[in-house]
Amino acid sequence: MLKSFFTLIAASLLLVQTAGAAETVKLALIDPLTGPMAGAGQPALEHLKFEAKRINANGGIAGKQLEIVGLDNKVNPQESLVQLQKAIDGGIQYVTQGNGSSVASALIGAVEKHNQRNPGKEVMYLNYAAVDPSFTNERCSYWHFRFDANADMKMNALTSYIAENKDIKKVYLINQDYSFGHAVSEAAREMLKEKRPDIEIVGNDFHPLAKVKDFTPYISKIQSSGADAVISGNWGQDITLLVKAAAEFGLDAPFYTYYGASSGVVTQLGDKGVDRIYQINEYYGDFEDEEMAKRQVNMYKETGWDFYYLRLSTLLDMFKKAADKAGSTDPVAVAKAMEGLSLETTTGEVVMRAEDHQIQLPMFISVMQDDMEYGAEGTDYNFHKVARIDRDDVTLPTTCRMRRPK
Amino acid sequence: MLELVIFSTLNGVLYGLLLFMLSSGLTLIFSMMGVLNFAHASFYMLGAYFAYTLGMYTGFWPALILAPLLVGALGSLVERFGLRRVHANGHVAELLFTFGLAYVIDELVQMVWGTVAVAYREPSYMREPLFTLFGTDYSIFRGVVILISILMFIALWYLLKKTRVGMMIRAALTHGEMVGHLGHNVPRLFMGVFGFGCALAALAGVIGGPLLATEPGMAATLGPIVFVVVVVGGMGSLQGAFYASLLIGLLQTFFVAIDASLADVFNALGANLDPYGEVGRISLATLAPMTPFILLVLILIFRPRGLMGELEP
Amino acid sequence: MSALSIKGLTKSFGPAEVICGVDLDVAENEVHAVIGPNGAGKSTFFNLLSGAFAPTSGEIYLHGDKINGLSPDKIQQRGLSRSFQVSNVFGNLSVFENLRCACFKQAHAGYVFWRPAARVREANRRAEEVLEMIGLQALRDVPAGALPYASQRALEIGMTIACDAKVVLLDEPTAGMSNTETTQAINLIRQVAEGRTLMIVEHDMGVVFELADRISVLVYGKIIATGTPEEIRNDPRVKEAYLGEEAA
Amino acid sequence: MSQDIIAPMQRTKSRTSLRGLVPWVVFAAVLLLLPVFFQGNSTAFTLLNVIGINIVFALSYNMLLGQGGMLSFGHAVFFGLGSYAAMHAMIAIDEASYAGEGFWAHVPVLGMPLVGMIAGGLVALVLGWPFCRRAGTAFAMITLGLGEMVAAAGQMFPSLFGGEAGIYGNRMVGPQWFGLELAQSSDVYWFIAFWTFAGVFAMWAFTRTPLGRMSNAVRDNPDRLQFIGYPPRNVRFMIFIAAGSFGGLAGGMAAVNYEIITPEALGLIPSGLALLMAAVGGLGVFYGPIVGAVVVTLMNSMLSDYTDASILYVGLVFLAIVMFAPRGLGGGIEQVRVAWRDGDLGRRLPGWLSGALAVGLIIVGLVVLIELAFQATHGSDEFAHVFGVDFDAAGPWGWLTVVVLLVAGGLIKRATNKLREDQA
Repeated sequence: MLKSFFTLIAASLLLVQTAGAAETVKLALIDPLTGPMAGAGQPALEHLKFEAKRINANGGIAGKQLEIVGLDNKVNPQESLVQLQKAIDGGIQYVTQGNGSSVASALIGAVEKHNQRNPGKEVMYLNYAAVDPSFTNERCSYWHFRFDANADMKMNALTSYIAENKDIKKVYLINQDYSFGHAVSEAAREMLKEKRPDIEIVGNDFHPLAKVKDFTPYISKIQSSGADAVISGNWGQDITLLVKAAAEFGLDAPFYTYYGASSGVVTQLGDKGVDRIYQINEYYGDFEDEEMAKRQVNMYKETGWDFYYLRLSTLLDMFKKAADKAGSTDPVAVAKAMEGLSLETTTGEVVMRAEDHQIQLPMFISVMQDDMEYGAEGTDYNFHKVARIDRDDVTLPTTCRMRRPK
Repeated sequence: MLELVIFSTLNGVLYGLLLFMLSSGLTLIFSMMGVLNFAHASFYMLGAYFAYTLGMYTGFWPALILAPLLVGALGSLVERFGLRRVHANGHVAELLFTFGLAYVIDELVQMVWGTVAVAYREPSYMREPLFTLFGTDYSIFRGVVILISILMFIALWYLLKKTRVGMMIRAALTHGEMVGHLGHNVPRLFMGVFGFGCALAALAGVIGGPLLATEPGMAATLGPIVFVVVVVGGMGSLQGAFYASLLIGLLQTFFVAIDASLADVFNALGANLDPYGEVGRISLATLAPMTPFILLVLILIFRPRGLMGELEP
Repeated sequence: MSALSIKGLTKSFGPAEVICGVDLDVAENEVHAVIGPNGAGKSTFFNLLSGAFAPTSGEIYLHGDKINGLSPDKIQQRGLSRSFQVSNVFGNLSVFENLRCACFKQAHAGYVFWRPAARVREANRRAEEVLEMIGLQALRDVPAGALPYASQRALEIGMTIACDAKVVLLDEPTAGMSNTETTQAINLIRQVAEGRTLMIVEHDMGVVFELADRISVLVYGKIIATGTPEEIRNDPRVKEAYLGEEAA
Repeated sequence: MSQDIIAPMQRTKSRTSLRGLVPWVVFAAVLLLLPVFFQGNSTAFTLLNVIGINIVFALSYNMLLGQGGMLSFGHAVFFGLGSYAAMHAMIAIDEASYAGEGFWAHVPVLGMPLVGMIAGGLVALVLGWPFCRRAGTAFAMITLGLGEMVAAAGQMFPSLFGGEAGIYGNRMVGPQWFGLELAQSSDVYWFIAFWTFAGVFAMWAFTRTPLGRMSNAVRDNPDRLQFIGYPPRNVRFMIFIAAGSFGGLAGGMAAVNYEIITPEALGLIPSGLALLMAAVGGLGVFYGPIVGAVVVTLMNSMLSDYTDASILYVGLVFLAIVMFAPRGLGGGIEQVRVAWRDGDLGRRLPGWLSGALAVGLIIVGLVVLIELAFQATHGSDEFAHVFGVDFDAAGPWGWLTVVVLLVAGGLIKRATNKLREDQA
């Protein structure tokens, strides 16, 4: 028993260690790559790999070739820590992750402690989609940088848009019953009250995470409440099934969502989503920038996956810019250069705020439409831009008191 | 208020019928073979995916027949070459086998059809409203689903009550060991029943796929609820499974529909619960998806033989 | 005071009355056999005495204490122990472990998790004693499920008497045994009977007449006769109901 | 229910002799020597720590299933709640030592597994009674329900469970014992090694106690148990509490190792993992779950680096073991050990080796097949990379290799079966 155990360990370690010999800088994606949640991690991996080729063609990260390493965490925080340790041992100093606040919370804590306990071997955590506001407020960490707008910023943008829309008088909130869902609901109530006190919140439902198969009872409830609009932070199957049920029961109120364009939604909803599902995001499905259009089409051709999130590209571009500026790929230098860094993207200028390491960026409201020039997931549907919310209208103050290393 | 009651009832019944379609197969398998088939919901998923792929060539209606037949055949093979081998090692081994099978089927589905959902949708003419009540549409497809469920229920009833095989199955349900002694080919009966149960699950998948969603996680979320139905209904009782399905369907729907928190409920009963406390503010809607499990635990504690069962599991 | 005293015992399963009003007194240190044709209710009778079923009506007294309605473990604790017609042992445990487990109650050690079973002296000593008594020393470490039939029967009896119960019920202890095995079993039962009250259900009349002090004949849930072997042999009712068939 | 898969191998005489100490000395020596092998390799230590936790977790699960015959789908409840208790205690230590006073200021983090153990035991004590009435399917279902309910509650009460993000603490607080500052995973290793040893020893010792024996008895024949004076429900309840305690112990170890605990740890997935580890390792041998924990943990954490089909492999391994080797890996090892002890090894080895060769060939064939299929369906233009050899799904050679391997494996298997029949 012990012998086989030794050989197994030895074999697995050898393979990990032989990986990093050349002049490369490695970025590890710690996300679900197998199992039921793989649909959220795989496209991110493909996107990063695709964009890494472009970065490398343009001189790489401070002269070094960028290599993307996918590490599977099965959206489990404990497993993520094991994978983080594997990454660190493989000489990886940059990790990125997006799925699950539980994982993000574990990683922030682990990276913070690792850097404290291992000076000289710092690790930097680039968060591309975990949106719990606390990560850049009370729990902010010097080694954590968030490239996605946090949940409150998204709500700030969304409510600004709703505030302009005088037809909306009754709003229904439906969210998943866990910390994120509650945060969305609370932010919506507070911000609407402030921006449009006349809007009535006619419902505020929470349903368990990823357990509901049949949303029709919720739809009946929304229907009878007479809501003009629905706000939901749901993701995964919970958003698909919700909107699908709404379409089937002829509920015409628009659904303002955070994750209406996540993978699989368009495919499953088809025409049921058209003009019904809106999303607040940093990007949209129209082609306005020719260079971007080419990249997006190429990526689908090459990998079979859609261009996943613009912010993944932004993340890599800012990583390159910071490292080039610092002239080094040492996380200490890169982190310093990253603070306050700005970048011109296809949607406008974005800035990594030094105070809390929260990116500041313009956001867009878009709605699902048929016959788009570029359809998502091989369909003809995509999200058409409805409104742009400027950076200044998205931003929110922070309570972060950053502890910076000396 | 009235519209909420009407639609909640319709929804609850529809969901209940779908659950029954799934659980009737499991009840048959469970009570005859003693196997609590963990992979049952996986066959349901296979039904949906098969129908999706077949439907691209044949259309919805032929797929409705073909997919269950295919899955049923697959189920028979699983019984013949997998379960039967494990049978000698007892019920725990059988349960472990189906547990592992569920794992493998889920992964294979992801391998073949991808990790994201597929666009399995009902034919477009069925998306039209069957009727509109209080401004809410009720689609033709939902009507069709109810019709299919009822037809299946009648067919199943006929099969069990009026045919020789059905009599054998019913005998085996209540007096398992006797049937073997009467000279029937029990292994073949088991194979047939397992295949048939899987086919019923697949039928549920064919209509449940477009109704809910066809994605790799569809088995994992529905699986445990199907067990609940079988245990709550009572072992060996199709009737019990029927009532349990409807009960769970309606319970879940009405829990969502009622706008009350735990504090409201308890305080109405004379207790004194802080409506803003962590327990008191939990709404019934939040608890809705947990109702099957609460029901399960309560039933097992207070009435272990289930609603209609004759034996304890 | 009699060791076991049964008054008006009845048991019904739905409409079927299986035991219909049994009255019986078994004296201290008596060997009492219960005989009767198949389906007479002998096993049900034992199940009622040992607490496997609760009686529909009637009373059972063990050394003067009422025990009807108690659970099997409570009845066992009060000193009534039984064996089973079909071997009913712990199949994966060794012969010795089977016996030792049966001794834990007496040593009040069954729930003990703070010292090894090997240190529960009383139980080990008693288990060794019984092991010797049933003559299975050579098979000490064999899993009980793998034992030959006769040895399993012996173990069954061993487990029944391991706790040193004052009243022992044996359900067909020699069923299915060969002649030599039966002789061994009779010897064992004799040994068991010393200082104990024994009730025994048996089909083998040779065994019954050899062992029993008194015999009760159970037919269709009623005791039609009780007496010494001699009395029973000559009882016309018994002849008619039971032995009569054989004579005819 | 038939108990074949949990049937123990024929037992040797249970004498308290020096020979009985040998496995423990070896075990301790291995624990002491492992750090020498892996010096400076923190991934190895991280994995070893996870393995240690899983060993205790899997063994505690086997107290229920293997020893007590109770199939549970909710064992993670005890692991998770134990972990939560330990984490809250760790936070209390942090706060108390910051203030410099209070009871918790004097408690070392090293003792957290005990907190977990007490919590796990208490939870089992409070919840267990109604569950233990029956074993078998009823018990399996009721624990499934319990698992789902507790996992849902974990998301509903953020003040206790910290919501999705969970609660987190710092292990480098409070009084330091034995100079262990617990900064690196190699430090934590000593902590894990100690508690793994202690936990394994305690659980082994439990099997030797009267209650441990009674738990086997209730597994084998609950009906008979009442006629030797013990209601099966009481015995099951005691086992349930013991298993819950050790599950909590593993949870406490996890709290210190990960420094974070989230409600997911209470759910069906970790419960299934415990079942997986125990069954893969073998339910009938005491050390089976240890083997299972090692194998499954490594597969879980390492396999996904090499293939996208890692979960499929875990599932297939599990299925294969249930179908073809119901006694698990531990059972296989035990078989070899018994043959060696009886001097039978020389005679039986050829059959075993050729059997192993056949199984090996079939496995390699299946692996290539799966990798090719993956490549074919996922349409990436990279080569399927198996054991350092490249295969191309578009060409015939890869598929041909599969056929050759499978046929060769099948033939050798048949020859082996014949060989074994001849021997028997």
